[in-house]
Amino acid sequence: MVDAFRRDRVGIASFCVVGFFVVLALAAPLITALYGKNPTEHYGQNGAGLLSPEGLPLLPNGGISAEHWFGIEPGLGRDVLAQLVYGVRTSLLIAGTSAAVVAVIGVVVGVAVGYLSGFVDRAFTFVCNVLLAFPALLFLITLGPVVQTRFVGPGESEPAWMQFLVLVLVFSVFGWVPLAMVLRTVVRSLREREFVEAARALGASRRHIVFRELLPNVWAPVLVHLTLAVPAMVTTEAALSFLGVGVNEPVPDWGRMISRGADVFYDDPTYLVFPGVSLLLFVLAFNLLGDAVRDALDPHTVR
Amino acid sequence: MPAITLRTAAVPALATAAALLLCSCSAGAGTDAGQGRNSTAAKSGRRLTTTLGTAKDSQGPAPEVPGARRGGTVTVANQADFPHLDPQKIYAGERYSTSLLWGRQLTQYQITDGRPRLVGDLATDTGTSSDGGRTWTYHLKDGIAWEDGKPVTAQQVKYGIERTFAPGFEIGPVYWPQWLTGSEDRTEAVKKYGGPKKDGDLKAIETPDDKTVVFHFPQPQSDVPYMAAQSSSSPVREDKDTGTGYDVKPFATGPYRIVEHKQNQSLSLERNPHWKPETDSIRHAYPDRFEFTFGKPALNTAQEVFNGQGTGATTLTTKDELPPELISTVERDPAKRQLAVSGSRGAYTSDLYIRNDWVTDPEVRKAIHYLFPREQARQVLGGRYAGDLATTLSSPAVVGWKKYDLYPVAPTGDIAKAKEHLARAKSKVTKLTYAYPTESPQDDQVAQVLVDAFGKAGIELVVKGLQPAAFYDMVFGADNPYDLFLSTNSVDWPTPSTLLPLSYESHLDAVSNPIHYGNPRVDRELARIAKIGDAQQKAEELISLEETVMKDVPVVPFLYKSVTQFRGKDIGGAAIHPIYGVPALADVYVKNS
Amino acid sequence: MSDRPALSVRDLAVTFRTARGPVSAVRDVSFDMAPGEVLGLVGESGSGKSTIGLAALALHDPARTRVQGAVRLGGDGLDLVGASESALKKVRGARVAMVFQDALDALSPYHTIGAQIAEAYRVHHPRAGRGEAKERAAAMLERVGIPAARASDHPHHLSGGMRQRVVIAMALINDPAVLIADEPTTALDARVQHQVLDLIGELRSEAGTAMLLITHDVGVVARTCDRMLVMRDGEALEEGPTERLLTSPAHPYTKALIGAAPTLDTVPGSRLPTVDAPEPRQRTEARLRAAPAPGVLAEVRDLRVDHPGRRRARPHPAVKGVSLHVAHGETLGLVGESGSGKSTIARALTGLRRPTSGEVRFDGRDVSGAATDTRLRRELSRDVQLVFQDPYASLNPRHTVEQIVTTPLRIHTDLDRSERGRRAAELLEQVGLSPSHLSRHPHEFSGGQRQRIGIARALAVRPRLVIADEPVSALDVSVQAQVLNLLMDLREELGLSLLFISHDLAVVRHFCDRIAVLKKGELVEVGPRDAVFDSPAAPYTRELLAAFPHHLPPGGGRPQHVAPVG
Amino acid sequence: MTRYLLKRVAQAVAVLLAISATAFGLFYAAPSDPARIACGPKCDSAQLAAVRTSMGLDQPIVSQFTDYVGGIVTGRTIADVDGTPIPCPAPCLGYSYTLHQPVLAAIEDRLPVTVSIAVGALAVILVLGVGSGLAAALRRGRPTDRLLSGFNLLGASVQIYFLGYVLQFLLVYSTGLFAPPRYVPFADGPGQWALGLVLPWLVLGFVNAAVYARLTRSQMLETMHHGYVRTARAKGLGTLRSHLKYTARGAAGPLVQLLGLEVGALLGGAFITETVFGLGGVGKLAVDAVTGNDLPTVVGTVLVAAFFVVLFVALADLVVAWLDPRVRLA
Repeated sequence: MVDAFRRDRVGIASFCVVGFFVVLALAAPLITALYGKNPTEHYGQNGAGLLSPEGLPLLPNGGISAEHWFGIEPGLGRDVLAQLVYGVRTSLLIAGTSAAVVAVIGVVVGVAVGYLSGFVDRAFTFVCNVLLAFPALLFLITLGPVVQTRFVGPGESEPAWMQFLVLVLVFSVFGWVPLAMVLRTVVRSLREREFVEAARALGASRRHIVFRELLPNVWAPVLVHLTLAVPAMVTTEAALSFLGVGVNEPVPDWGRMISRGADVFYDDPTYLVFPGVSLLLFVLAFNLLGDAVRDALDPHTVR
Repeated sequence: MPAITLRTAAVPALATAAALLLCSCSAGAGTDAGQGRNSTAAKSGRRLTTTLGTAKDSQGPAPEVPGARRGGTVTVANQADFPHLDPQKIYAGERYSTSLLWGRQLTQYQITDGRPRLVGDLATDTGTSSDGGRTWTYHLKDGIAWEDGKPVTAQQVKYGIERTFAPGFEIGPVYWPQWLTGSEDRTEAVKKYGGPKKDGDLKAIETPDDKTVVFHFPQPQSDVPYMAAQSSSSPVREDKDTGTGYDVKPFATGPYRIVEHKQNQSLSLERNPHWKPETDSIRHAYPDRFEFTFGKPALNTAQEVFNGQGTGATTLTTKDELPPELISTVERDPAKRQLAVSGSRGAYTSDLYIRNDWVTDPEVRKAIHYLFPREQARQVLGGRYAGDLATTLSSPAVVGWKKYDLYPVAPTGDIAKAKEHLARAKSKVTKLTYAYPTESPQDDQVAQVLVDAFGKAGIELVVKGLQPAAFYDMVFGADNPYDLFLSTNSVDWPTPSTLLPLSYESHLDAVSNPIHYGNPRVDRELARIAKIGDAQQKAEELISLEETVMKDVPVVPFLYKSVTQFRGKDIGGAAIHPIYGVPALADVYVKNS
Repeated sequence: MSDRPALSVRDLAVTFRTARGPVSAVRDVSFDMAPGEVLGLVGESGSGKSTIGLAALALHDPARTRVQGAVRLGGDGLDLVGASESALKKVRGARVAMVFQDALDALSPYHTIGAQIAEAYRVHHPRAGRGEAKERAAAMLERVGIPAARASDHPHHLSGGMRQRVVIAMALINDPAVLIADEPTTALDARVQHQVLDLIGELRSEAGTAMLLITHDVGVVARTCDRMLVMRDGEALEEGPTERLLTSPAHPYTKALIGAAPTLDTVPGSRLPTVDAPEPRQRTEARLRAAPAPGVLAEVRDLRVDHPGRRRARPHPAVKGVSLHVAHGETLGLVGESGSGKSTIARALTGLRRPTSGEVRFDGRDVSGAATDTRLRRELSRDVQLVFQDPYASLNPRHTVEQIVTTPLRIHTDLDRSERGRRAAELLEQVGLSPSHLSRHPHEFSGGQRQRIGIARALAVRPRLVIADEPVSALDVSVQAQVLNLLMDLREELGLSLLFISHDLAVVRHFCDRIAVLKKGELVEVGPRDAVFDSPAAPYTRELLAAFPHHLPPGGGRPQHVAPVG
Repeated sequence: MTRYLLKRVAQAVAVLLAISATAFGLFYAAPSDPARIACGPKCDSAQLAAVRTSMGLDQPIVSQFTDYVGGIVTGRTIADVDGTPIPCPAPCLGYSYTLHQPVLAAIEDRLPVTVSIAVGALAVILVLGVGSGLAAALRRGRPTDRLLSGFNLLGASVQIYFLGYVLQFLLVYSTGLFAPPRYVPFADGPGQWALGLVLPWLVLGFVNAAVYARLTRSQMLETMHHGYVRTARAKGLGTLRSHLKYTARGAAGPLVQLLGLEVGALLGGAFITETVFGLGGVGKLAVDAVTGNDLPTVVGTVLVAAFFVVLFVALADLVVAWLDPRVRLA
């Protein structure tokens, strides 16, 4: 499989891009330290000559300069590059954690339901139908404020981890369904395969069958699902920020940058383009990686 | 997946992304946008002197707007619909101004050359008082009628005012119930009279005939002519009073009537055939129709209006302001600059409210006053377009306003001075909370500006963005847990009489006095001034009391609000109403096109 | 009918373009088919025989295939290689028609069979109305022995044999000059296979259609073809009249191919010739009972197994009261057509299926409950092991050979890792594989090798009874011979008792001591090998035997065409 | 068949009940008090209590829910904030105290907008997604395939809120190539209707088309390998014709199912598209209701959205069964 992947040049390239973003996320503090800017300082407001009285960057191209490589944010005048780098962190942290939770729930439920069938299966189908028909985005919009007022005292700001947690929770609630459904189908067909019967004929226990025979066969669809789910979560998270219910200030966030960028697009398109194109690249790379992983794992692929 | 995968095709996708990146160059705001160039931003807080007009001034028709033409359809585009159209529930400048199109009150402001003059609207004049201000009498004009042709009667005016006592009308002004019953507040007032449905006839208003309304007040009242101009003083026909339905589609007395109102979508007006211009000295009715549209983002509307796309040329806004994002685009282009309609937003001021009962130490409040980053916060809100920095509590638009600056400070704040005052505080303050409505990203940014400034002074500012509904619920609730919030408010009419007595009296509830300000000396003064029947003297006394209040730094004055709205190139007569702070629709016409 | 050959193939070469470079599937194949002649194209999987069939209709995907040489039709001598798509459209289905192997796959599941046959007519008779095409289709259905009333059925409503008849009807409705039949009967039971072949022969000879019969089964060629062409690895090895090739093959491969499949005439238990060893050291005499049977090892008594019905449908019985036993050291052959309940009995014996009623005993112990009792099944599996039919599906693709072979050791023994590894190496050697294969995954092996792995797994815990469920039917003839040889050797070496299940009478005869014949879940006949084969008691057994193809070409009775030597 | 339909309806009802219960419970926990919002900030506690009573908020949540469900079946009369009785005929999805109208009426007002968006977007999805998937599959491995696939990959990776704004700026406000997005009722002129919505259609369609293009392509390629397609060609059918008649039919199943889900979701409101282009459809209504804490409208829109999904998924299943006679409805 690794060999198959290695032969895939686009796959390698996308893997590198994804790796690059992961490194950015991990090394964000280091990068900004080297770069000499931090994502929360209001450079434009605290230094003269950067923002107009209306809050737009004075320099052309969104205030790109030797000081601020990607320009500064309209309004507060924060450094765009530093914000972008920390924004990857936000996106990846939420999407990565959600993906992990989704993987665990999806695998456990999907494999269990696929193997057990019967009543469990009917219950599962019902839950899936409910979750599929539920307007998830609306749910997401509403849940943030609910959690905030119910669990955060008025005198405290909602801690960043709690916002993250809410997002992770909601992504997980809706995210495990497709994975579990896929795995259920996979396991159902695996269950009918002779090697499972062979294991039974060898006297293998149920546990042995589930863990040693079935599980090694489902990690391929899980991996494919997750590499495609991560960009989906990143964009949904950005969409929520766009609708104004994502991660709050001052945690840097791409969705919020895009949303703000869309507002100032007419005067300062640069500010939309950096986060917009970054997100596009990020999602594109992840989608490509997902395809590459799928191809590499799928023995039937003829390329 | 069989055969060639999609991924070999990544190249075109990436190329597109790269192309997008390349063509995104933009000119910076600084290229020709300097500080000193022509700006459409209006000087806010223009000083005003509202005069009371005579009976002659009150006779229609209204003086013609030069160059105006009849005919055409005007589109009014705003992102949000009016939350209320019921005249007794309307309580905001822009709604007052808009409702003039279909609603008439006892009195109203006539605007000539941008100067307001209070004249009789349904009434023949601004009212005559007797009995030391305890009795006020209004006579209705002849020829005033509803949209179905039936005449407007004194009883209907009375019924309208009676409605303000009823449950569900808490959101309107409280003056009629308070004044007519001589009560401290509305809660007390409605115990004496609970509205026409519950308690029938209100004795305090007499209608000796169909044309005469007589108000009897237990205490002398000097501001009745102004109150008579409020939307609450509109007549309502009992047979047309559909309860909550009336809030969606009221019955017209003005030049237009409502054809259809799809909430959050559209509101259509057409001419009211029974409105006679000669009875109305305030309103014009140039266009044949008004079409209000709701839901479109302000930025989109602005683009269409400035580019004259779609119906943009005949569109104007009354609520959506010029998006800060478009300011420099508009300023660069003289043709577009013309289309901005700007002015002082009535007597609106924006202040940083401090809960005085929690931040009890005046030294801390002074520190906040000094560290408050006015300039930075205003920059985020659109710079001078947001308004001028304020030093006084009341707006220059209030009659008799006097300038003062008790604690002068640099616009960007003075952290050192703030720290000095903090050091003098009795107990050390390390943490304060600030609430704000998450209506726009600017709200978030202002919060960040404050966090930055407070942080520099050594105070951790905990900011809490709340859904708008929850925000107003919270900060005007009795159990508001937040120390600070920004609030934009106005006096109810251009005299100072509704400012201090209705907000800075210690017994007032949280809705009126959300900062819980209480100063016994101020209370005593207010009690004394309340008894003054002479409007002029009362105004002067209140103005001088304002400085006493502000010495305590109950709030930090921030802005005298400006407003910049916009109109299509074929819209004529659009000017900001000096009282209501939005383009006066009753003067608007469609140019020859 | 012209004198020219109906189909003339010259220097045909087919190359597939793949990601890993071009792969040559067929090289320099030339042959002619006279009108009305039947040519058998014989070879094992991968020999390129189907590729030739597709090339004869120019059905290869031009984007990924390069076809060189010439494929000429009789009549106008049109060369299909390089002909325009519009010319080809006129040829396909009208002058050259094709019968595909898997009728279920070859028929659209979405359309009725009547519509599919009628379409074949209308494509080439554009002026014919719907009504006419429908009538023609109905008539054609009748001719292949399907009531015209079933024209509105969908393929999944038909049995396998009927589906194949539909495909034949579709191919022959336009009276083509050439019929390409690609393994037309492979998926069918012997009796049905027989009927279908007869039908093709009948229809073909009526119209004088030449037929290219592509098959791996020498038996089918023997009974059907005038001439045969043997293919191996994309090349034509040998061509000639069927009779000559069968009796005196020139090429060793041909010889092996013919000898590899046991026939009803081979000496039972003899070592079969394979491609690698065309002349095996022959056991001179038929295997006798390896050891006298001191007693019954495993038995079923009045076994009934019902398949649970789908949803609320009634359960239908798969096995209806069968009593059988396997004695110590004996090999019992279980024969029957598909659906006769063979595999169900095997699964009941291994504790994979719960008997609806009746008794399953192993070594005297009642093991009927093993399907629901994990512990009992575990104990049973210590002694009874199963070798599966499908060497692809029965090995976990994610496990290494070592994991696969040592799984029973993990379950049943306390051996540690290295001990298990040693035993695994030993087992691999025993089944003729190198211990260096231990770390590989199943997909790196060929079908025959995989079946050896399966056998090694079954032997790991030294079971007393091995149940082999069609262990060779998914394999090529020569590989089948190898695996059969291996099984025979192991049986000899280890003194195994075996329950051997197969639909192939010749294989069963070759391998087993005793034979049980099943029909639709019921036991028809059981007895010693020779008794059953030489003097079958049940009419059903006789029927089966009659349908089974013999290798020797039938003496006369069939028009013999003299093939022009190419 | 009847039995199947009955079973299906029962399932749908159960799903919708579960969803409405969830929505009800969730939004009940929402931050601000709907009664206070209806009553206004100057409401004292006595008035608030009165409003709560007239809104039925003083009831336990379970009985509020059963009243609600009862209203859907039989209709009911709801008291407005001031006690005015408002008739709300079945199916009553509650009454919005902010809009002063029954929720269903509010949704019906906006449904034409949402339906218009959905119809056009669906057309774009079909043409762009299914069409390009078909073309790519038929010309697999060639430049057409790569180009189309790249185009679709871009669609799969780009965001409506990014693309929408950029295109709106470039095509509408900078160059005037497109009319400003707005909704004109179909009855007022199909031309105007289409002109105002063409940009939202394209953006929404393009972004969603990618999934269909990929699915169509992979389904086509998978089905193409089935023997019956080869049989069709062996009969003498042209390549294109056999692919359209046989491959496409075989590939349609999963597409139809995905489309069913999509149509349902689109009719529930395209939140982001409606927000970006300022179109007042059901999605906008829902978002506004959430921010305005208009509980009845939120629950109503959730339920209607779910209803459409359930309905169209069921319809898709029927279509799949009709397309493939092997599928048995049970």
